[in-house]
Amino acid sequence: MNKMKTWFPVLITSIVFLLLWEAIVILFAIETWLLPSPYDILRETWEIRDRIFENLRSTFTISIFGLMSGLVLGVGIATVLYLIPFLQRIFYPFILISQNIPLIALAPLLVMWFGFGVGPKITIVMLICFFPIVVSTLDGFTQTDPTLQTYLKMAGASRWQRFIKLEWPSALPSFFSGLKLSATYSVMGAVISEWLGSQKGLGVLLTLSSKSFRTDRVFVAITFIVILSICFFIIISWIERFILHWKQNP
Amino acid sequence: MNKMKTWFPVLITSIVFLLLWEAIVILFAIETWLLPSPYDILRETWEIRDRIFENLRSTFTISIFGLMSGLVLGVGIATVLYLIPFLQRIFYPFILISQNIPLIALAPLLVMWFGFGVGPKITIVMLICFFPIVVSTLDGFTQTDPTLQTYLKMAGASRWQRFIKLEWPSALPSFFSGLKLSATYSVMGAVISEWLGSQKGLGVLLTLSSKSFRTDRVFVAITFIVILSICFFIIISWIERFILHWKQNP
Amino acid sequence: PTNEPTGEQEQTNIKEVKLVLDWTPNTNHTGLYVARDKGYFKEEGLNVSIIQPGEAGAEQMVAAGQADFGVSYQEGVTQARTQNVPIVSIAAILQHNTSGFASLKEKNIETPKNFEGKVYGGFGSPVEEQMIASLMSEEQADVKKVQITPIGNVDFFTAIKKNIDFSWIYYGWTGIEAELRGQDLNMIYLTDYAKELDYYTPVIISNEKNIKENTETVAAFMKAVSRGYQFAIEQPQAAADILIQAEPDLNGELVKKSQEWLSPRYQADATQWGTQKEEIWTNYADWMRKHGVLEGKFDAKSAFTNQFLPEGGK
Amino acid sequence: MHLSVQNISFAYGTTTIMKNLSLEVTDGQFVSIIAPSGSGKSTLFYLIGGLLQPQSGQILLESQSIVGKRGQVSYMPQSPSLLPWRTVQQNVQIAYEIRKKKPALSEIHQLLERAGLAEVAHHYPHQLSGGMQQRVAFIRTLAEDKPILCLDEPFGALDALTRTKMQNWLQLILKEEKRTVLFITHSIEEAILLSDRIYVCHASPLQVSHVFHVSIPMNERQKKHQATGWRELTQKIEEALI
Amino acid sequence: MHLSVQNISFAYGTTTIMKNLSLEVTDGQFVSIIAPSGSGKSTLFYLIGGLLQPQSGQILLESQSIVGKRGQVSYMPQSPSLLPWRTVQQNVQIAYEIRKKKPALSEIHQLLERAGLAEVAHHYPHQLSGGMQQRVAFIRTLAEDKPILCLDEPFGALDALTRTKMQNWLQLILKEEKRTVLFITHSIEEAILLSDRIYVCHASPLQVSHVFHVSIPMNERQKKHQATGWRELTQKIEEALI
Ligand SMILES: Nc1ncnc2c1ncn2[C@@H]1O[C@H](COP(=O)(O)OP(=O)(O)OP(=O)(O)O)[C@@H](O)[C@H]1O
Ligand SMILES: Nc1ncnc2c1ncn2[C@@H]1O[C@H](COP(=O)(O)OP(=O)(O)OP(=O)(O)O)[C@@H](O)[C@H]1O
Ligand SMILES: [Mg+2]
Ligand SMILES: [Mg+2]
Repeated sequence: MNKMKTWFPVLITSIVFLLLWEAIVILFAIETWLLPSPYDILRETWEIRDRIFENLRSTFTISIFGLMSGLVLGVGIATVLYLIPFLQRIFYPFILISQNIPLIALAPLLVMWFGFGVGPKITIVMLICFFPIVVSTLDGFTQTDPTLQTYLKMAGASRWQRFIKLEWPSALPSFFSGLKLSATYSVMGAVISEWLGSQKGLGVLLTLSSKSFRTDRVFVAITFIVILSICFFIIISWIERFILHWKQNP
Repeated sequence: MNKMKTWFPVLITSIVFLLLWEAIVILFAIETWLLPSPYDILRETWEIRDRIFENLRSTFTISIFGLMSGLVLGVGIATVLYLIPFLQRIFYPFILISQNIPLIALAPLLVMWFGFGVGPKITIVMLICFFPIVVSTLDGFTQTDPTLQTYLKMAGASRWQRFIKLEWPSALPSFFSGLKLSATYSVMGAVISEWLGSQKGLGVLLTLSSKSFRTDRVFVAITFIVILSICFFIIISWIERFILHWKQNP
Repeated sequence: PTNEPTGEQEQTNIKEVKLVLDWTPNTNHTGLYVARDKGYFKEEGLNVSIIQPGEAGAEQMVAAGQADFGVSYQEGVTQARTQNVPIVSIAAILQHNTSGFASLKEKNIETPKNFEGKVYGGFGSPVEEQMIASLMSEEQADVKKVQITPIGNVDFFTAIKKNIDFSWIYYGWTGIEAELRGQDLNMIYLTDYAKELDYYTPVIISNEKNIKENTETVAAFMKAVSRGYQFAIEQPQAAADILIQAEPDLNGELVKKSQEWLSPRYQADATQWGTQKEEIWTNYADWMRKHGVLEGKFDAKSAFTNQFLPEGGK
Repeated sequence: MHLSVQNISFAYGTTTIMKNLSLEVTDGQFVSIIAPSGSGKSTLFYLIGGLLQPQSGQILLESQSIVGKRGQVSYMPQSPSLLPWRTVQQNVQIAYEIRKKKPALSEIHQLLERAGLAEVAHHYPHQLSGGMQQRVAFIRTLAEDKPILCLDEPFGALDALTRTKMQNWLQLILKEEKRTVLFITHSIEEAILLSDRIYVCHASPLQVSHVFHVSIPMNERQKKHQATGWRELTQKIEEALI
Repeated sequence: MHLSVQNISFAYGTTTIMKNLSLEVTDGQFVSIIAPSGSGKSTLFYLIGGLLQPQSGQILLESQSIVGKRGQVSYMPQSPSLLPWRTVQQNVQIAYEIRKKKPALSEIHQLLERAGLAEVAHHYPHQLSGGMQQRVAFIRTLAEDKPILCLDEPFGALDALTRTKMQNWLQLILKEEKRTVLFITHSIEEAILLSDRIYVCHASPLQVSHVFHVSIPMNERQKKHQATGWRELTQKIEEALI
């Protein structure tokens, strides 16, 4: 009942949006190569349904593994930098740098180190995903209630106990907001990483279709990128709601 | 004094890092076209110092305007979606979609609407920048202390007053963590947006240098991308510290 | 544990070889796909995987030995070699430059002289302006009267919809797409106006070390590739089908029509597919230097070789 | 300002907190409520303040229903609830801002002065002691300036001396401005000292068990135990509580 | 457990809070501190608890300096300070976790029972009334099980009845386990009821002005005002405060 109430407006809006799109494409006679209509996209999806699945699987694998390792790396870095402020001062600039190295410069080096396999691709997604988690979680730590800090300190809690029992739970809401960002970026990250030489994947589908002027297929690829990404987001929101259930009002 | 204490370790580490890099390049006789040494980069920077400045200015303009408009858009969207939860349910998926449309598909549409000027480039940076702000700020609103909510409600504060006087200040730390992410992405966003056709800019320098195998120049471009991005980050951190000064312990 | 010799034992003789493309797969690459999928490589004892490079081109990966072969173009090889990137061109896929400046028929741009007062949509390379200048100077026209607007990665068809008058395309792909769309183009080929601009694009490259140390492998590879292109020259339709089969995400219609156009142009007037002439390498490098788009020393002789073509390119 | 709570019932989920509770506060009266901890006193205030809605019953202010209507009463919460990013002075100011009234700085300063907070006017809440925070919350409530005051243990964390000071001050204000007060306290002494009427309640559900009228004259009450009738009343209330 | 505070001085920034303050709590004693709001009582606890360090002076526990050493005393903060994401039971558990002791659930339940919190053992703090939160904080402190207890207004928000219950309970525990207690209160009555010794302090800087020994026998104290000597002591303390 409640579920339906939540989903119904989204469904309606999406349908309205798609109809509007269809109408605009038809009314203004926009050519398919510029902007295909939802119907075109749907039809083309059906056409290439077999191939989409394996492309999707390939991209999914890269993004999920990249996100996972980004998560582990992000939480690890945030923890270390928070607990050892000296390291934070030193390494924060390098973490910023990591977000500003274009793929074009990174690609040859990554290929040098990891070859053309799935390794450099997951690395790229990881490099994209760990950053929002680090920034958000670090900021989350500072949200800790000082009154609670005072109590735990007075009670003789060790640094690590305070971290595990107080600071980390306090940072959870921020952590999740970082994780949601990462999840959103992970799929695009995987698509971009497929430029590093790949046979399959939505990124490959995207480039091939675009370079051979099949805009409808480009949008098929985008549709699945979006779906994958929204799935990630929803799953993480569920986990968040489950873990932060005490926040819900009764 | 305190300033020096903060900067000194970073400086030392950076120098050590650069020396190590230089040493590795020399020791393993890594060729310049693969990985230039810091000295090569420095020398090349000096060589093309005139051209760098105008490239830098162009990218700076795009990224600052993009960041600003992303900031305004992000705060606006977060506000509207928070105050009208119904809209949040409806539009959140579309905001996610906006982060998953690859440039390859967006470019033709943007060009159709804005032509080849600076418009579509700022739009791209804006689209990149508004998202972390929306996600973080929305999560920040939920950090509001319910006790304070109770008081303000009882005192008869209007919805808007509660928003302005309580929820927005409560969300500020999260907002800043989103803004810092956006700032970091804005420069890379500007670089990427220059693929939409540009005469100047670090992105242009990057691609041209890469295409003509001037890896040293590629790294010069990256260096300035990183510097620009770190500057943004530092400035925002300053503003954050200034606005959230009440958080500092005395 | 002892490893029982199995039937796969003899496959250890098969050499793993990586080939990096220059762009997304297209009809320029048909011969390579034919050689792979018709088993020509297998017959030479090679197992070739074809890799798409994305944004970071093939040259550095080949130079660094991460890939054994790659697809590049003459200008790229020239630039790379002046920067000491040790790559060598081992075959020209197309004998003549099929690129040129395209515009919509109704713009009436029929000769370089008509460029005056028009808007050129470029991707931002300094070579472009020199290119246009070269063509225009043949007709005493002034390049200063051309407005150059960078369009970056925006495709030709979008660009000409939005106040761009002409742009630089490869007819074999984008031009054919225009035909498919029923869009009439005026095409000004570079080769028609400046001989020195008839450079090789694309070419197959390998690195210097490979050429010196794995001569047999390179020869075997090129033998198979030659057969592949020979097949593509002789049977365009079948070759196109192989490419479509291999890369089903390509636009099949476009591939077929493009293949038809391109097949006779692989070998063109040459004695054999793939041969390269020194004067073409020298001329273009000279042209580049003259127009200030090439820094550093360039030795044409070491930039290419015909030695791996069957019968040494004679 | 006549406040009338009529037969209200309320439950958090399935836990019934109050059932058919009725109370009256007539104009200008000072009414105290003494009830066990966790019995629902704060909840009653949330109902009066319009934050929560009773499952049944009526709440009338001057014969007008104020069920679900906020901002009708001045409310002081049990925990200070100060905005951490505002200084003491700014925290008091918010009471004016909510009413969209330009706050007279002098007025705020007078209030701060009287509560002994003038020196810390520009401190942030986290720099204050617990008692000081409570005082800030108290004067913020006064600044809200509604005809009826709902005070949830306003002097809970104050030392005897400060407490007496604040009590005296409250009496003074009431004498001057004649406001109606509904007062939650856990101190019988404080209740007798300040009230016209005392409701003693028992819990689960919250229900008035006894009503006491305090007939000791105001000017006698300062004497506390020495005042006539004080001791008897104290004893009666203590007995009622058990 | 002998606690000795010797000539400590402390200032927040430039605001001097205490200067050469000395206190003694001998083994098994119950010592109360009554001082004005904002005078520095909580700060004193932070100093004893090792959270802050005095600018000069010594704090000795059994002749060992505990300046800057944490976890030496059981501490109950002025505000409940419960972890919002833990239920009542889990909040009490943390006291065991910090000592890395496997908490005996039955033990926790016994404590909860005695504080009248058994029913809300699985509630979250935000579902509790102010008084209940304070009770949770109180039993959490007991569960810390250090030889010396520092209680910062433990019964501040409790109604008279619950308060008496908790006071009795505290006395019972002290009789059984003989713990040493340093107690901050603003209620003179409470101080007399529970203490062996009462320090009355004045503020700016915090300084002991009077020390009172409570010689009323324990079993007489329940009678309060009726107990011999109660009224006189109350009066003396009140006078000392002014
Ligand atoms: N949000 C809530 N959800 C569920 N139960 C709640 C909630 N808030 C309060 N309660 C319960 O309602 C009862 C009454 O709470 P309330 O805060 O009104 O008590 P109180 O009389 O003010 O107590 P105190 O004097 O200790 O402040 C308590 O038993 C409490 O556990
Ligand atoms: N972090 C701080 N920075 C500056 N001043 C502070 C800080 N904490 C407390 N103070 C000041 O120190 C003084 C003593 O505070 P403290 O909390 O110790 O008082 P207290 O005696 O416990 O009062 P109460 O009984 O009201 O809780 C107060 O005047 C307060 O303003
Ligand atoms: Mg209450
Ligand atoms: Mg205190």
